[in-house]
Amino acid sequence: MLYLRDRDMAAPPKPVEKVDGVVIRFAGDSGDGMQLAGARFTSETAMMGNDLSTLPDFPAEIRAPAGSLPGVSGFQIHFSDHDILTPGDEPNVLVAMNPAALRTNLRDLPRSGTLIVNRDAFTDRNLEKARYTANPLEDGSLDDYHVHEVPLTSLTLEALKDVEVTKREAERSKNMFALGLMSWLYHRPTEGTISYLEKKFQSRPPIAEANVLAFKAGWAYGETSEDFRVTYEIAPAKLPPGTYRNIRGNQALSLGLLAASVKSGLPLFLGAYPITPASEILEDLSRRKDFGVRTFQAEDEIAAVGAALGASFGGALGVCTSSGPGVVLKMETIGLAVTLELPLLIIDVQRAGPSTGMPTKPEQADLLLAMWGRNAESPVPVIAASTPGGCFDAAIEAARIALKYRTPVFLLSDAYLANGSEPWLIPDVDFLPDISTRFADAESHEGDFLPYRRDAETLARPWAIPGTPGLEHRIGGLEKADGTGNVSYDPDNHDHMVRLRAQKVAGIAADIPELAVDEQGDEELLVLSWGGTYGPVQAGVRRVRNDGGKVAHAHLGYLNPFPRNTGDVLRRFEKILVPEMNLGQLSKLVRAEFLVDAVGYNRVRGLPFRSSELAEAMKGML
Amino acid sequence: MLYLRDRDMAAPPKPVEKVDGVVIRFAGDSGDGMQLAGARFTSETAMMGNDLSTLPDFPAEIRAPAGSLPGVSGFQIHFSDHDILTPGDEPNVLVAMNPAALRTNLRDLPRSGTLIVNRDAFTDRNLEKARYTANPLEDGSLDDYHVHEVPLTSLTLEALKDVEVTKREAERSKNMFALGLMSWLYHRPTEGTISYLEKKFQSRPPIAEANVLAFKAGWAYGETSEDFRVTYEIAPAKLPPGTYRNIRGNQALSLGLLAASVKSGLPLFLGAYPITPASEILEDLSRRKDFGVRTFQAEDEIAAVGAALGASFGGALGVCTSSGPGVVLKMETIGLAVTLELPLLIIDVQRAGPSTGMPTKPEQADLLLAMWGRNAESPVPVIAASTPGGCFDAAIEAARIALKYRTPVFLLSDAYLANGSEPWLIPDVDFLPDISTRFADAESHEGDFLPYRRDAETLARPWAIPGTPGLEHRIGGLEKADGTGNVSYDPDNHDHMVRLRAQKVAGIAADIPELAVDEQGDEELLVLSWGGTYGPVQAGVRRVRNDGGKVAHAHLGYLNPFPRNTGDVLRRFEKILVPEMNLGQLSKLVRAEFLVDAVGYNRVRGLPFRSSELAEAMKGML
Amino acid sequence: MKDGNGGRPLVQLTAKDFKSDQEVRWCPGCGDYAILAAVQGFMPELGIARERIVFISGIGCAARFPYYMQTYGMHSIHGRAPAIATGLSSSRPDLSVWVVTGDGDALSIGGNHLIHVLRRNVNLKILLFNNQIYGLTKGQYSPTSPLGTHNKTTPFGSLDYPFNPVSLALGAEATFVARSVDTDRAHLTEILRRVAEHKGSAFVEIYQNCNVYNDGAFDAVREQENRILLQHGEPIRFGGEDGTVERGVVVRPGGGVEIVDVASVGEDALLRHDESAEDPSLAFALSRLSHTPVGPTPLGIFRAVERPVYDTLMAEQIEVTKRELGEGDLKKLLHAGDTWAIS
Amino acid sequence: MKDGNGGRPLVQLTAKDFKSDQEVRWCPGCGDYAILAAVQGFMPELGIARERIVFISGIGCAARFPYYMQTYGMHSIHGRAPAIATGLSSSRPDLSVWVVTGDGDALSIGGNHLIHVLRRNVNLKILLFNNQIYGLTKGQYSPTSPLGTHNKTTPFGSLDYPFNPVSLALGAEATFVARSVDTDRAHLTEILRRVAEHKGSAFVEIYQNCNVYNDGAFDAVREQENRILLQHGEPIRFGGEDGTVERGVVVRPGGGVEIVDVASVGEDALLRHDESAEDPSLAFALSRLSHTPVGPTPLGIFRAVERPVYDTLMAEQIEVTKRELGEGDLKKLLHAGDTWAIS
Ligand SMILES: Cc1ncc(C[n+]2csc(CCOP(=O)(O)OP(=O)(O)O)c2C)c(N)n1
Ligand SMILES: Cc1ncc(C[n+]2csc(CCOP(=O)(O)OP(=O)(O)O)c2C)c(N)n1
Ligand code: SF4
Ligand code: SF4
Ligand SMILES: [Mg+2]
Ligand SMILES: [Mg+2]
Repeated sequence: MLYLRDRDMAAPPKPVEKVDGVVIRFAGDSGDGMQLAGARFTSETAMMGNDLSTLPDFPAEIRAPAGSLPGVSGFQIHFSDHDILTPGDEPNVLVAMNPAALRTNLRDLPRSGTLIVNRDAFTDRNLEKARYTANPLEDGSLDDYHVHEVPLTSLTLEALKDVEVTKREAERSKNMFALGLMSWLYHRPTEGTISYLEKKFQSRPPIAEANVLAFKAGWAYGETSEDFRVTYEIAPAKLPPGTYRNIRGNQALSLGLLAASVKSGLPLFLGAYPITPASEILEDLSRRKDFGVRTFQAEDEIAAVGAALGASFGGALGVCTSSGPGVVLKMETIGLAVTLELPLLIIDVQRAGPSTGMPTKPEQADLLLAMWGRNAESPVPVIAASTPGGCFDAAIEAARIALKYRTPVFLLSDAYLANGSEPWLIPDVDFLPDISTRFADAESHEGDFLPYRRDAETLARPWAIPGTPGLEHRIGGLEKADGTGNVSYDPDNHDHMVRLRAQKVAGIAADIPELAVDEQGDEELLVLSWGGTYGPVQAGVRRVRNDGGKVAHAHLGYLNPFPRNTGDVLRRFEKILVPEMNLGQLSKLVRAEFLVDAVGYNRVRGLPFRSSELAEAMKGML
Repeated sequence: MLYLRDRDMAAPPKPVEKVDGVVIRFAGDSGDGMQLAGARFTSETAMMGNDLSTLPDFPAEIRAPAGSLPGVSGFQIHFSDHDILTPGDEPNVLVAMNPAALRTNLRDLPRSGTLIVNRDAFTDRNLEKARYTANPLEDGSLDDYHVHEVPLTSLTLEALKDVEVTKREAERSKNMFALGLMSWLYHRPTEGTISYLEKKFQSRPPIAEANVLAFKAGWAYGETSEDFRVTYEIAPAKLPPGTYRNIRGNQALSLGLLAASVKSGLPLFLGAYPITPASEILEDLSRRKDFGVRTFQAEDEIAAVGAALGASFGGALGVCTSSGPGVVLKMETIGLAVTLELPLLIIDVQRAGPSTGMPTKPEQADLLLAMWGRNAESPVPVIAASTPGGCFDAAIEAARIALKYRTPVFLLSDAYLANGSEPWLIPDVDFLPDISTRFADAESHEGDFLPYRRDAETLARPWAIPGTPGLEHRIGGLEKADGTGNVSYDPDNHDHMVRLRAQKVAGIAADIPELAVDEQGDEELLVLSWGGTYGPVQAGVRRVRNDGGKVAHAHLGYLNPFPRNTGDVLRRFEKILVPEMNLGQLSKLVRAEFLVDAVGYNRVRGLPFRSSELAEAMKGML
Repeated sequence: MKDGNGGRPLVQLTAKDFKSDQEVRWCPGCGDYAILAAVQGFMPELGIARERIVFISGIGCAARFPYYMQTYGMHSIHGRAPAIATGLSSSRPDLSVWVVTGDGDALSIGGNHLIHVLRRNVNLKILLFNNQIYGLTKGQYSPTSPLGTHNKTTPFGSLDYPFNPVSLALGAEATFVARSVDTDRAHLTEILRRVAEHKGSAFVEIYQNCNVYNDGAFDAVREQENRILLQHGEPIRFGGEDGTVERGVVVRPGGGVEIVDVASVGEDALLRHDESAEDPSLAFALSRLSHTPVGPTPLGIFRAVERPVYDTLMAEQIEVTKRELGEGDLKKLLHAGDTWAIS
Repeated sequence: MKDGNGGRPLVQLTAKDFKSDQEVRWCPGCGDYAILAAVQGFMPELGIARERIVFISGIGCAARFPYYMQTYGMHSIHGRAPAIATGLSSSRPDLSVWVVTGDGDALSIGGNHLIHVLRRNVNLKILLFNNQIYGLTKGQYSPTSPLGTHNKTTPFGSLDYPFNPVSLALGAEATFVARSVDTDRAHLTEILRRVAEHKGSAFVEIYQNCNVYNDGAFDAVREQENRILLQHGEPIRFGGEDGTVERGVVVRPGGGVEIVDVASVGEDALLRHDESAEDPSLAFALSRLSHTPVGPTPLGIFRAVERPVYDTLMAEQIEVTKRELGEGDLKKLLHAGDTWAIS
């Protein structure tokens, strides 16, 4: 405890440099606690009032052997004194806890970037596991970087030598040492982390003590070591006033579903089968029994959507959450929901494919699947979330459409939104949209009850739930006669019903906002994006503008139907660039619908776009 | 036997009128044997050398109560002295065996058409079942038609009074009476039917006798009754020389699969789960054990395609057959096949949807499903059969592409092709394409075996089947490293592989015929059709031309990739009309790909197009 | 049995009240008619208002059933009725939810949902119409068709050994398993009564004649001498009328049960049926007495035990949580965790 | 056991020959390692050339297995391995096809394929690694997790009663059903030997420790006193060492079996195990001795009987047809039925 200062750690004596933003990446073995370090750094940063954006990078699928290349886990945070849009194209600072982390992450660090490595981890065995033939700390290959070699492990052990923990436990605290050092370097507040650690390890006080001590030791190391000569200050960002929290997309989605349940007055029923990267929504909501949420971990995705549809039939807000390989299995049942005209939410947290693909990596290649992945003409509204926090609103909006129009609705998220985080202005519950709906009852209709008599405006059919006296009726997947809903093979009725179902969905265009364009008025190039690429695309647009380029930007959250002015917007521009993490799916849709020569910028790398590559692509079209 | 003449029934004494073509529809209760009567009339007509086209119309799903409207079963045949393309828009002659058959079919008979009714069936009870409030034979409502009221039942009973059959059995022969009458009226040869009946009822001679007698009695009735004053002669058509048989689409498809097996030298493995209208292919092929065919009736569609894929892995020609509601269930496995790059045929005999829809009715609305019904970028070649007989060639072609390019291939048929029939020039087995393929073996590669090293031309990977020494390897649905096929999360490899898979499919364009255009050279309007609408569309084109209109016609059998000249063809015309039995799926594809303003003619009635409506639509665009 | 009818005055309903206005469209002579009549006849006894009863089916001839019931109903998709019904039943414990399914629907494409519903003990009444054939698609063999069946897709005889639906259900942890026959109205009604009373999943295999594609498949069990009627607490014995030998069931020393002549072992040696045995082994052993019903075949209730019901547990967990943590407060939840204010 | 190796000279292989060049990537300490070692150690005994062996898996931690075997292999999609393997095995009876699957893969999403494979008796060797958890997706409960399990998706305790995989397999007409434990190499190897010998579907539940998400779930059965080792023809008894009471299994008079102290009933009263009993009732009864392995639990072979193998029947049917009708002649077939010539 000797050389550790206490309360006022926020005033270090070394020179301070002001910067407007930084991107830091923590990287280490899965067992090194990088996600925790990253999350804590994020919280500290949020409390500082910086704007921020984060992106974890999990190892694929299972825990690989310690020290191996596939076992590397990363966490990137971008924070600044102004509003930002992405977790950053590339880190300014890379913290590498072992050789494997260095090897897999170094390619992203620009020359002259800052590199902090745990020197103790560069043993022969670890170097070999990382497939290094020479020690990069010694062979000159890092000469272009600002390298700080810190003996993180031994310093941690030294700091904890009086604490009653095993050597292994002590070693495991080295992530907190690293966090302490980084916190010092960037003037992060420390109280939050200390009380977090004390609470987290409440039941094991020595562990709590070890972690707190390691954290403080890291801070002190920064202060005392010759190796670090300046610290950095990033002023708070000017964000709209209000109460904020940091939120990841999957969390926001879960909260949005809860809000939809509260605001519709309908109990939430979630049918799901675990699948990366969607499982977390099921996990989150399974804790929300206090909201009356029913979560059903089904035997497979077919049962999951089936149960959700059954719950909808009974008057619940039926939802199912999955990812591509699971979503394909649900399509037959979604087709049934189209014919039954019952509300249903299908949430697809997209991941890289085809087939099993790369389960932890993002992609936005399920758009056409959502549009057309069912037999015959089976139209379904499709909306997509654009930012981690936006997942909240997207969930409510998807529920609103499903309930009002009695239709299954697809909500597309992706692995990038799901796991990425950003500060989120917590909305006022009272101002959330009222999405309550009305069940049919004996009073709501004249004469015989016709389960397929439609509302003139929305074309929605009545939702008469079991338990309602006098409205007993039967529905099913055979073609329905208009009005009565009886089985019908009449050719003209079929044609009529096929069109009605299509019109109902198309008609939603009147009930959603117009497509907004971010423009000055004199641009020739429009960048049209959708879904989870909002941040990088808008950041790319700003880059181009900073360099004097003229580019307009429109972002689609509604994919089916498109906002009613979409055609007008597109036709106003000479050139249209559509960046997508697929081979051109939105491009296909707008080309077919509006006959505009939309050009794709397509990269399918299982990684979010970088704003720099997008800026290049835009410039290429100017 | 008295008033029945024997051998030379082909020379009736009544006046003969020559006509160039006729459309006859037999309609009766499901129990009335209309399909048999129709099939026999078809065989007789084929033997006469007329060109013909037929279309059965089954009642939906289950046997409805006798005499009821949903229980009506129909069979239409169009035959002529020239080549024809469709079973006819509307019948010239309607044979109605009961009031229900009259009620459901009369709307298709043009005024002044010929109507032959079984007067005996117009009892109060039957009229009621058909929801008639007055007897149409008496209330004047049929005055506009040429009505022949024939007491079919009682005449049949009378003719069979000496045969040792029950009254019910005797009554059931009335379809043969009707057939005899129609055979007389149109000069059909009778030997085939008589020997057919004798063979069919071989084990029950009295039944055979009853049927033959009823048939002859019907013929004799025509000859003797005052009611029929003329007979009709239709000269044989001038068809290309060769041996013909009458064939339905599903039969042709089964034979095509067998031919593909023989011509590839690979055993056929069919995994299928019964579903209308595809079940028949499974039924047909389950009889073909003499060809070494393995048919596996799976527990569901997922297992069916899984088993087919497993068989492909083992070196068989793996095929699965289904219809829309079953096809959607197969998509996850097809996605796996895309990643594994193994040959696989998926045959979708399309039916009306969405969901269960109208199982017995045709539609062509699974095109976009075939294209994009899988998670992520998962390209698959898609081809479509155009005529019943064409199903044979389509099956071989689908197999050729699957085997050569190691890819799943979609083959689209539909309920119209499946059940419709036409004369089929039996191909010479020796001239069928050789589609043999080569498995990898120790000799076929240098150095280490790389399961994802590609053929430079086709981009196909080697097909190394278990049992091959030295080539042991593992494949799976996680992204593969180019070359080695090992699991890879490398971003650039993923982008590369996504593009490679797309290129492989796109590259097939070089290996398929160009799109042919039926034109004079001065047309402004191109009609672009695909799949099962070939007949009606071409017939519509001929109608327009007969009326002096100028219209060109191109028909697509390859939907993905399109023939390489498709863009050039489309851009040569000012107007493009795309008739489809959906809401515009091919339209979407060509608009997106070629930015041409293709206009759809879309009817989704669960019925094949009529050439007259298509002709109208074309004229509307001239 | 779900009780009451939600406070509405209890009107005594009749079978006719449960007939919908839809024309019944099975083939004349189909066993489905008899089952429909039995169910409609039993329904008034349930004492539940029609609007609180729901019939859910998959696809098949049997699956048309809901159309004919004047209750709420859904004719869903092939094999998925148990899954859909799970969502309905577990979110609406106030309803009486019935599943009608066929041997293809339940045991072929829907097999997985069925076994999972049974292990979960979801509160569903499952009526499986077993006709050993795919009726609707016109006569392909099913997972209950006997080995060697010749039909449309097995012209040389089927190769796959059939399921015994009762054994399968017992292996899947079912709490209530019974068997009856389409035309035995009294027996079927008695089983329906017990089905309705059971809390949790009640599974009934009903032998149903498809006179078009598989006529007479169950003729053997229509004969008295082949009907082993299981009765709780009673010795298991059958036959003995019209000069046939009376036979009975005894436990085999090495495990399992077997059929013997009563005379040869004495009445006291006969096994007494215990449908409420915690251990399903006896029920399972009884299910093995006939694999396909061509000889002596047990009918009645193989097993009827209590186990917590999935739907109830789900409701309770919510109730308890609400009681302990209080009703969820959205505002509080949105503000949970680290927050900070910007002004 | 599939015999020979297609005429190639038989080289004596070793465990090492069955190791692929792929780095094994399970968590350190995972039970999967021990199973892999046992399988690789056993493979040379099979006497089949590596190229004629195929491992097919679904998705899950267990399902990575094929990557590590120097044989042909497919890491397919979740739950579908039995279906894919059916296609391969039935079209290539010359291969030895193994399925590796997890409790989620086999019993949750893949439950239907599994039970159908078993009833068909497809010639597959199915190794189910039961860790009572979804490992790969990081710790959700599975269909074998005990009731009340607390984990990621059941923070208040799970509500669904688990399957007993052995009971389920027996209810699905399996011909070979066994159980073993990851770390008991000798026992597991003995079972693998019998699996390989069995003609038809051989199903083995292998208790496998997931030390990350469900550590210690099978600790009880690692203790001698809880291991009821089933041995054909032998009385079923266990314990008795180190001062524990020796116990044994007897038939209960009313059906089923139960555990008793050997001393209290005498040795002669003990049930002799009969794995080859035609009737699966005894095997089923034994499977009920422990529902989840927290007390005395049977290990070994519950059932091993012969029944015609699907693949063999399929091949025979083709052979017989070809013999009777002659090899199919395409030309003849195309010309079958009514034809006519136009010249
Ligand atoms: C996904 C899907 N696959 C196949 C079918 C076709 N299909 C409809 S019913 C049926 C089988 C019906 O058999 P069963 O359940 O025994 O009912 P039954 O008609 O005998 O009463 C099949 C295969 C379908 N409707 N949907
Ligand atoms: C269609 C589909 N749904 C869900 C998943 C996600 N998933 C992968 S493995 C798995 C469960 C694995 O559990 P188990 O089979 O017990 O294997 P273990 O990892 O425990 O060995 C799940 C749900 C998937 N890959 N595909
Ligand atoms: S086909 Fe069989 S099961 Fe279906 S309605 Fe007819 S008789 Fe009944
Ligand atoms: S998560 Fe569990 S089952 Fe999976 S590799 Fe790790 S220890 Fe093994
Ligand atoms: Mg059936
Ligand atoms: Mg598991």
